[in-house]
Amino acid sequence: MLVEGGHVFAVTGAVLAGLGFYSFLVKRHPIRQLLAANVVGAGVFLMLGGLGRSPGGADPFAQALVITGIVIAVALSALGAAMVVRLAACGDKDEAPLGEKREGP
Amino acid sequence: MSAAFDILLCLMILATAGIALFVRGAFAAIAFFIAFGNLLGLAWLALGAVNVALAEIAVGAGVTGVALILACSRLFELGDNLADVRTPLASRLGSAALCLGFTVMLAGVVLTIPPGDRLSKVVAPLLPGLGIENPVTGVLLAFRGYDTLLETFVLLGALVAAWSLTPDASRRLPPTTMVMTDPTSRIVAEAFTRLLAPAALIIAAYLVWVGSDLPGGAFQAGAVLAGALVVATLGGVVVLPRLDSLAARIALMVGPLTFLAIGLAGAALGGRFLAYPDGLEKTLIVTIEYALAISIAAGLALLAIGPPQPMPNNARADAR
Amino acid sequence: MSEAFMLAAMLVLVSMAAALLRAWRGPTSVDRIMAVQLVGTGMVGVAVALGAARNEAGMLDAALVATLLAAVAVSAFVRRPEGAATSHSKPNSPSLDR
Amino acid sequence: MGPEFLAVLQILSLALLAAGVLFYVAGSVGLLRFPDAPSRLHALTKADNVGLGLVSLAAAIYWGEPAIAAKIALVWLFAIISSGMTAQLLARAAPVADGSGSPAEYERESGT
Repeated sequence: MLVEGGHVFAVTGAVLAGLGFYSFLVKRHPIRQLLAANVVGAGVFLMLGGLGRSPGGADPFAQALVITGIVIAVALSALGAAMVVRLAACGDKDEAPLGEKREGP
Repeated sequence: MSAAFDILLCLMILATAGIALFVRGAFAAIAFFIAFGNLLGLAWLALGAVNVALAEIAVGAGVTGVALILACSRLFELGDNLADVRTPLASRLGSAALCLGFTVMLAGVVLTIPPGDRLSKVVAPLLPGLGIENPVTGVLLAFRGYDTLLETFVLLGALVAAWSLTPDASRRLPPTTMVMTDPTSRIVAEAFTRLLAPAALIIAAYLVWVGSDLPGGAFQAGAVLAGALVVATLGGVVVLPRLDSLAARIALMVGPLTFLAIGLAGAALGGRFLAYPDGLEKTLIVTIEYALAISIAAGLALLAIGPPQPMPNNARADAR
Repeated sequence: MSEAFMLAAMLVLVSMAAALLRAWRGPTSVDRIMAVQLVGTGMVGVAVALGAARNEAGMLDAALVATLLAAVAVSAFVRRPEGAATSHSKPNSPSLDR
Repeated sequence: MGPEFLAVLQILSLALLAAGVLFYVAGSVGLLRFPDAPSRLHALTKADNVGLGLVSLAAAIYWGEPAIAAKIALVWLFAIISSGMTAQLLARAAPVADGSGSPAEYERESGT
């Protein structure tokens, strides 16, 4: 009964969320934290999907929510990646964050 | 048999996620993250949510993977060794206890909720009037029209924010620095793009069209097009436009603006924002979906490639 | 018959798990990306088998999209050697493979 | 179509499915056991795509609808095309990542 209803996926989602949070707290590199945030998001989506499962298919509301969530997650991950790169580009030269007046090493 | 498949799949998902989060090398972490995205796509297939599986495979694994790989290689070129600082044992133990408690609580709550799509019983009677057979598209564009509209603006906002990170010096540069450097690889990528691009266009058009009756839709189609654009850009076939290019801005805005215009027209005619007039629902929803697919494709591709970068090699060459 | 396809899907999943072992061991990032590629191909196979087992033709669309986008991550990856080959030649230079 | 014909088709489909799974497993074993990146690549691109082809053929026969068979054929075609590209790209990237030379040097050595 536990397996039939998609609870396996929901519990997997819960564990994913926990793992992601732990990694987010423990890992200091921003790229790793981006990965962790994505895994937490995936866990939440999986909980929604698992609980929406029924013999006739998945709940269209949950599916629509998750699709919206996936697109927003990718937009924010890409923005996060761009920010991390920019921070690194500014960080290793002790300069103002405007790239114009950069000097060679 | 089906249950065994589900359990095996879930175990593999947990294992790949665990390795992606805790493996030492950053690149190995990203490789496992992409594999994790693929397995998640399978999980959505197993749950019977083909729409979500399409989105997860295309957006989650494809576009996010590219953005992370490119970010990693840029960080590497900037001299970041991507190594991780070890946090003190006490804080690790504390975090572990906190997260374990959180997980147990969450899993406990999840297990008390009986599964089933009670909402679809509410939705189902409302759908026949729409002329849209795919309930997910119906929900996305009819009941949650506001959400979908705002979401397209979130995508646009993320892109504007990413562009605003561009250093002033490279603001007028096209992002050409991302082309493959090995000439033979570039020839291979070019040849592949010539095969991929038409196929991706047809598949994207098909996904939008079929999206009104079967799984598919604007986001999935946009992600497929974005993937093709990314390969074309990396292969040097397509040069991404400068930030101030009019064509790029039109491509980015056509979807949200069409959506907004039709929504406002609905407000003018039907008395309510985003109310589709009777008999025209399907035409309007498909129009919106095609326009959205174009904007989503442009937005996702530009986000994945990232804003123009002053490459450290160039900076060094300038200094000498 | 649909049980047979389900079993096939499970066996392909197991072979994907074996490929993930290679992604874990490395040693180079090329090995890792190859393992990811194999997971991608395996996923397409599982999607086709699952579609046959459940008689859901929609899953073929997912397989189609997966094959179309299989090459995207690789093409982003192979762009990398420029930085790896030129900018850091010290023996203990930072490496993505660690 | 008589019942015998359908039974033959079913057996054929099962046999193809089993062979496909075998090729998948062979591909994974190759990826795990072969000593260096180029030979692993060879296991990955050849065995796996044959495995996918056989599984797809089995599914197409099982479904028995021309439209679905065409879509499955398309899936396999794309899989082959993209694996052809990725194999070339990865083969060129492999020596660089090993630290054993640039792609150009590798080309000279292997005489291609």
